[in-house]
Amino acid sequence: GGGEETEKKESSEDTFSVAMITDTGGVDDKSFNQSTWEGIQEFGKENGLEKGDGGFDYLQSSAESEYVTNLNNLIRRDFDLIFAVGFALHNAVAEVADQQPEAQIAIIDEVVPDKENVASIMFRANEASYLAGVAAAQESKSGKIGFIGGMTGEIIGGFEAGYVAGAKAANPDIEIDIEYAESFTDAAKGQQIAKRMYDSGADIIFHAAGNAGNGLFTEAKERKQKDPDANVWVIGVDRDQYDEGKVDDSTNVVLTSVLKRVDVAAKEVANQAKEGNFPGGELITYGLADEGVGLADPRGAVSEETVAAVEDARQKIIDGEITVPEQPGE
Amino acid sequence: MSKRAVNILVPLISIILGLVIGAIVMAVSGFNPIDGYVALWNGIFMDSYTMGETIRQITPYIFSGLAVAFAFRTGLFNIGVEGQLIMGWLAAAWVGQAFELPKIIHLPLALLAAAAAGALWAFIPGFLKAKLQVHEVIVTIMLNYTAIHVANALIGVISGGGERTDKVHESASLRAHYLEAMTDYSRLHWGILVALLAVVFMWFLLERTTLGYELKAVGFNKNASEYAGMNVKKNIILAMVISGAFAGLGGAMEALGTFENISKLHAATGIGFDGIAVALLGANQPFGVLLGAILFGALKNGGLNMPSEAGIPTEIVSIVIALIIFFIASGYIIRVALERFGKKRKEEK
Amino acid sequence: MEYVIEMLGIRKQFGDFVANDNITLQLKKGEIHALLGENGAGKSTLMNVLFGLYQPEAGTIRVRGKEVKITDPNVANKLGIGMVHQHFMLVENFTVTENIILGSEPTKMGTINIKDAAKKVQALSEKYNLNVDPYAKIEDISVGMQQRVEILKTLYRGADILIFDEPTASLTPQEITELMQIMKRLIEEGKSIILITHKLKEIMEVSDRVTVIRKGQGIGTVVTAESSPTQLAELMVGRQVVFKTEKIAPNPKEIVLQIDSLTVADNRGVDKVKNLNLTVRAGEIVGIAGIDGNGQSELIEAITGLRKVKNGKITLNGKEITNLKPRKITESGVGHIPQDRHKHGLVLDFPLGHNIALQTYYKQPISKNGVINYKKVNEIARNIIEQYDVRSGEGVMSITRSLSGGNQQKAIIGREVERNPDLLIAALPTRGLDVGAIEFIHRRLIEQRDNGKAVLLISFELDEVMNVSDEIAVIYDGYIIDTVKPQETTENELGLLMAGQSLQENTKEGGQHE
Amino acid sequence: MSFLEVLYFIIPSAIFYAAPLILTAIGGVFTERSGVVNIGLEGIMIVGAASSIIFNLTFADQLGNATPWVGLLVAMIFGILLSLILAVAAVSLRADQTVSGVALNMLGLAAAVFTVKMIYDKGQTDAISERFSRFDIPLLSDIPILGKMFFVDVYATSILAFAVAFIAWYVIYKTPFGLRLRSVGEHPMAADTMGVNVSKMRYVAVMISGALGGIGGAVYAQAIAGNFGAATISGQGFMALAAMIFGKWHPLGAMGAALFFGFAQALSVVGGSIPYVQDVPTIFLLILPYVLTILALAGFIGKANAPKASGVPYIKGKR
Ligand SMILES: Nc1ncnc2c1ncn2[C@@H]1O[C@H](COP(=O)(O)OP(=O)(O)OP(=O)(O)O)[C@@H](O)[C@H]1O
Ligand SMILES: Nc1ncnc2c1ncn2[C@@H]1O[C@H](COP(=O)(O)OP(=O)(O)OP(=O)(O)O)[C@@H](O)[C@H]1O
Ligand SMILES: [Mg+2]
Ligand SMILES: [Mg+2]
Repeated sequence: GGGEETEKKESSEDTFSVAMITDTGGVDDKSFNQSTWEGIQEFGKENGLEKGDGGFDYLQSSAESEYVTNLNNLIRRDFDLIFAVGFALHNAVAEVADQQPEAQIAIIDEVVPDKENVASIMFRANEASYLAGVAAAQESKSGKIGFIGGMTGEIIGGFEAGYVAGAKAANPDIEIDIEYAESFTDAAKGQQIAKRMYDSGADIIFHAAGNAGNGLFTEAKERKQKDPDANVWVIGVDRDQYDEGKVDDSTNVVLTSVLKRVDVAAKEVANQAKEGNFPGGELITYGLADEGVGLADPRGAVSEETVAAVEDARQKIIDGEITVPEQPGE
Repeated sequence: MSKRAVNILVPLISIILGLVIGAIVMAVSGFNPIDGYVALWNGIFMDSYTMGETIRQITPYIFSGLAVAFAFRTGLFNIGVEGQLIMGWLAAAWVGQAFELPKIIHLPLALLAAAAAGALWAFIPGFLKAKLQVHEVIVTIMLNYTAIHVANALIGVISGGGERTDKVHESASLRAHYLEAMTDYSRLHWGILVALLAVVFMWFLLERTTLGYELKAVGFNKNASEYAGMNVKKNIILAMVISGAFAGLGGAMEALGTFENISKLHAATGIGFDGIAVALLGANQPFGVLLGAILFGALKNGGLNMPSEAGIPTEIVSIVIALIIFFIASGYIIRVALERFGKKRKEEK
Repeated sequence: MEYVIEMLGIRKQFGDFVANDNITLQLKKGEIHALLGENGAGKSTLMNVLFGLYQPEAGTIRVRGKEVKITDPNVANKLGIGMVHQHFMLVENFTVTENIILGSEPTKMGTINIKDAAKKVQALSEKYNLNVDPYAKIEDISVGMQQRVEILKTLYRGADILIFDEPTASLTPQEITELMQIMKRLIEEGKSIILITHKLKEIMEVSDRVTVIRKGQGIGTVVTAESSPTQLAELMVGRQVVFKTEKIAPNPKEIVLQIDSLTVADNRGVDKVKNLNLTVRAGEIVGIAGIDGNGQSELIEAITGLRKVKNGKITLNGKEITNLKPRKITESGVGHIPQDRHKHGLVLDFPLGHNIALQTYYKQPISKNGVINYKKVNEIARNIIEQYDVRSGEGVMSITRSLSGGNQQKAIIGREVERNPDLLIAALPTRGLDVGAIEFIHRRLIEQRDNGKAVLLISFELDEVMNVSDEIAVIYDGYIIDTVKPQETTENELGLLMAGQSLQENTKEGGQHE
Repeated sequence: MSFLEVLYFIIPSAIFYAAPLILTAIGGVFTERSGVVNIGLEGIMIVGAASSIIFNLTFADQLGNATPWVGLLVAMIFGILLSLILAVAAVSLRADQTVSGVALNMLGLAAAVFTVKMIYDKGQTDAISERFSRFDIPLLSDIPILGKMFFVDVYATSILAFAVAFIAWYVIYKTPFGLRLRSVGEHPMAADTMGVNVSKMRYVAVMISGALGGIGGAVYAQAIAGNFGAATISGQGFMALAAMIFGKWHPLGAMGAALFFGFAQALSVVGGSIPYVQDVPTIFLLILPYVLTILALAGFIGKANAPKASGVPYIKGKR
């Protein structure tokens, strides 16, 4: 309630400060770094905090070697809770956690087990990807859909596994074209892969490839621009990528996006910690059930049946009737 | 003015000029340069921790700098230090985690593996240059990209599909609790000593050995070297291989010191390319490289503190470094100025 | 008789070093004016000042009576001054025409009109019969033709005052005679010429007057007709100079170098040495006379192991050395003064000391198990610098590039001779050097021979071959066409042999004539 | 995929991949032909990319679909400005050219990202709305087979790249400027004695590379990436450098080399869907482009000679 808030403002000594360090993607990566930051800003607003020491802040890392430095840096500026974003920070967190027992660290997208002062936050992106798969399979006219991964590994593997499972469930003989750019930055390669997939008849492509994914958007928009009734669609990742898909005011190539509500999670964990029950040592996973992941509003891009089918699948997953594989080939 | 005095003054003046222009840029962009440089200073010297981190940052630069410098001294442009360093990093990380051996064997073995891997990666361009006159610059550029992909693939294999290899065993680590305690948990590690040894080694090799004499001669004038009965091809390959070994050891610093493992690379590490700058800052002299690395590493590490302490983007530091390099490279004009100045002083007396 | 060029009190400094100190040179219209001086005396510098490459610190220049400031070569070109530089100023991978038109290209609609240009070049070349092929690439043509291209460059720009800086240094006798005729023709055309050369013979032959400079100082100007080689040499060096190096009769001993039916191909696979036979004995100097390009280079490279021998046999002191590695051959007692000192003889960016160790750096006492003792290196080097009077700025430490060719050459000779090899191969050892240096080097060669060593001298200069060698082997088209004794032959007889006319009788007749 | 389908894919995507490299590499050809080594191409591309994107985002509304083209001009100007730093250092101040190039790369990246942060206070811009888009060339695109390979889905910028390549060839080999340029790179002193202004030629050459490099970066940014961030240009400059050497310092050669890279890249992308090829481990497909290049060099390209004076500052009277 509001009263509580005002009360907080007055007593500044017990304000609870939060900060984050990004991985090399940077705070505006249109992905989990950015979402985390949004969650922290939310939290800051609600608790009337200022950006900077004693309030909320972030540090960007431009190289792997900077993670530890940045973590320590924030700890020295004694923030009460620090978010470390991305699996890349695993070792840095593990190391610093041992050296700084008082620090409270929450790591996103990675598990750092058995450390009382580290909370691990994971997202079952595979569940949301499953829904994306269902939607894609349902919507595909050509019976062929595609997946563009960034770099092979467990995280992206989750997206792939869920997507494939969902698609197969919705349409057993759907054809799925899978290729990794082995880069999160090479837009040109992303575009070449997309071109190849569309050329070979795929009409819906889901990417989990960061900026390499830009190439996919470019390719799709090109095709749409050339021929307004071309049947090419993109499924965005992490956040609602609707804006990236804009061809002109009336047309957009984004079917939907797989959401990872890191912002929600970050805010929640921050609040818990503020209340004094920081989930240290625990592994918290967010899935469809707690709306930590989900699909973005298709904005009418998909049919009623599809919406229904997706909703149905969502319920089944929440009820545990469907268990979504976590890695390809499971 | 004495030659020595000039040789010391030129870099000093360059650094000052670089910082001044950096200050102007900050001021123009609405920042307070004082705050900026205080933050930079603190980022380098504030306390034992930052100093430890600074030294840690310097260590791999010494190696990449030596690698580039050594190649230059022997008439080759090794733009592939990046890739050689990555291969060295991978090799050291693997040896460090795959075996269990007493430290006296394990650590040297891991270092050796890194050097060998880097050397091997550099052998390819060396061989192609010597036997087929293929331009080493393209080959090394291509091998940089290849190294990243190969390393990532092998990391996958080693870690069973994971993102990173396991930490190296204590027996292969360059870390030491003593150092970390002394520097309040910085990642300072013994690698710096290895690096200093490498500096001396390169100096000795080039300035005191028959091999060094041959390598330099071939670098300057292949024809005359051949007339003097040297084996030009062998020397070209050897030069590249030694350069690559330095680079590989640079990787070992990361594998056995800073990170104690290797994670999949999303991009080049940059250490190799920065090595070019470091080498040229140091005029391709081993001890010059040392100084270059200190300057480079200190500024880079100190720069990390600028956003958090002064809210100034770290890029400003890169800008300053770039400017310093320009000024040092253009030292000729500064020299002329100094000599004029010196003359005037003489005449006045 | 008016002056077309007057350089009055010219002073040029490089840093603290005074290269030209108050030098005066006056060129009359239609004369060939020789400029004489030792290596490093300041001739090129003076001419570079006249051509606008260097700016003088003091002095005035008048062209056709009008005072001028020659700020850069463009100005010189406009004033009708053209220069043929000591080190050729030609772009190797350009064609003759491209080199000539560079900087003032005729164009048709923005495109270079190469055809017209080539025609014009052709015409000029015929007019002064320089016979150059306008479309030939520089890297494919002989030094002589390159020389003539340099001349064409100046003529193409309509220069009527021509500067020749050591044009003959690297020409064969034939080419030199041609050049002399060309100069005479140019004079008839009403042009005026400044000629720098170290060869007094040439000065006597073509020049009208001579200006002598010594160590940057103007010594004076004399009318050629009223002076003599000896006088000129004295003026220039400042002491007596002996031209014909006197020497005791040789006493050849056992065979050192034995070459049997040697065949060697060049890079293109064409045979350049064709079953050639040659023997050089201890205590004698064998001179190989011949026109450039008759297999001399290939022969040397074969002996020194730098080029594969196709067939035939080379033995040194009875041991076969055919196709051994260069180092093996050097170690078995061969010393080599290479033809191209900059390319093959020296690492120009090394300190002088390093260069003197170029053949011995890996051996005791300089090297012990892979470690070089530079103290020792410099000690040895100082010694040689001393003995062979190699002049340089900072002794063993001075960068070799900054030495004059003359001094560079002395360093090489010191290096090779001091190794005291059984066979010393000297290829064009005096190219581009002044009489003083030449005299010095010839002495050293003869000393070697008197110490019972074998010397193989390759030279394009007849008089050098004539007065240094004990026996002259004339090479033509890859084989030794004839072997003669210097005192039993004449220059024009050698000339004929070098042109490929093997006339045994002639040799005898020649002998009787004397 | 059928063989034809493979070609239909490979050829166009090789071309679109190559276009930025061609432009930049030819810029490199000009500098090195004049005797200046320019490894600062990467930095120049970065600045070109950044400036064009910032301009594009700012003026898209006013300029509509002319924006990307004007963006090219803007990138060109900034490219030239950056290259001037190299020119001053390497030509006037006799700085080591390689060092200056390295510094240029650092400066380019830092300045670009710094500016972006200043303007948008984040390290990465939003997506631009006015991109270069593809079109089919009328008539030609109807030619059976060939039409689909070469004249469908063409980027105007690719045509620009080819045009530049041929113009560069003409300029370098047919005009007085070209002759002087090459002479300055081979034997500056000779050029000097013939009244060619060495410094001026080198300045112009470096600025040309600035212009073309800037355009190259802008093409990549506005046709492919669609936004700018620190990682938008990562290595293309060095690929361009490689293309220049691969192409033996010849404009058309550089063009060929860049196309070769594009072809190899496309091959590795398509490989996964060609029978048999798809069975080889992906790592081999990933390194294919680079390995192919090395093999090509070792195999049939062999020795290439850089311009003789390349990398050497020209000082009057020095030998
Ligand atoms: N570019 C230069 N920088 C410094 N000193 C120079 C330079 N050029 C010439 N000198 C000095 O000027 C003196 C004269 O040099 P110059 O080339 O004129 O000699 P030269 O008479 O042409 O000799 P040679 O007969 O060998 O051609 C040299 O001894 C040298 O010390
Ligand atoms: N760039 C330079 N720096 C320093 N000294 C120089 C330079 N150029 C020439 N010199 C000086 O000029 C003097 C003579 O030069 P010059 O070229 O005339 O000698 P040279 O005997 O003619 O050489 P070459 O035989 O190769 O023509 C040398 O003693 C050298 O010290
Ligand atoms: Mg001279
Ligand atoms: Mg000379």
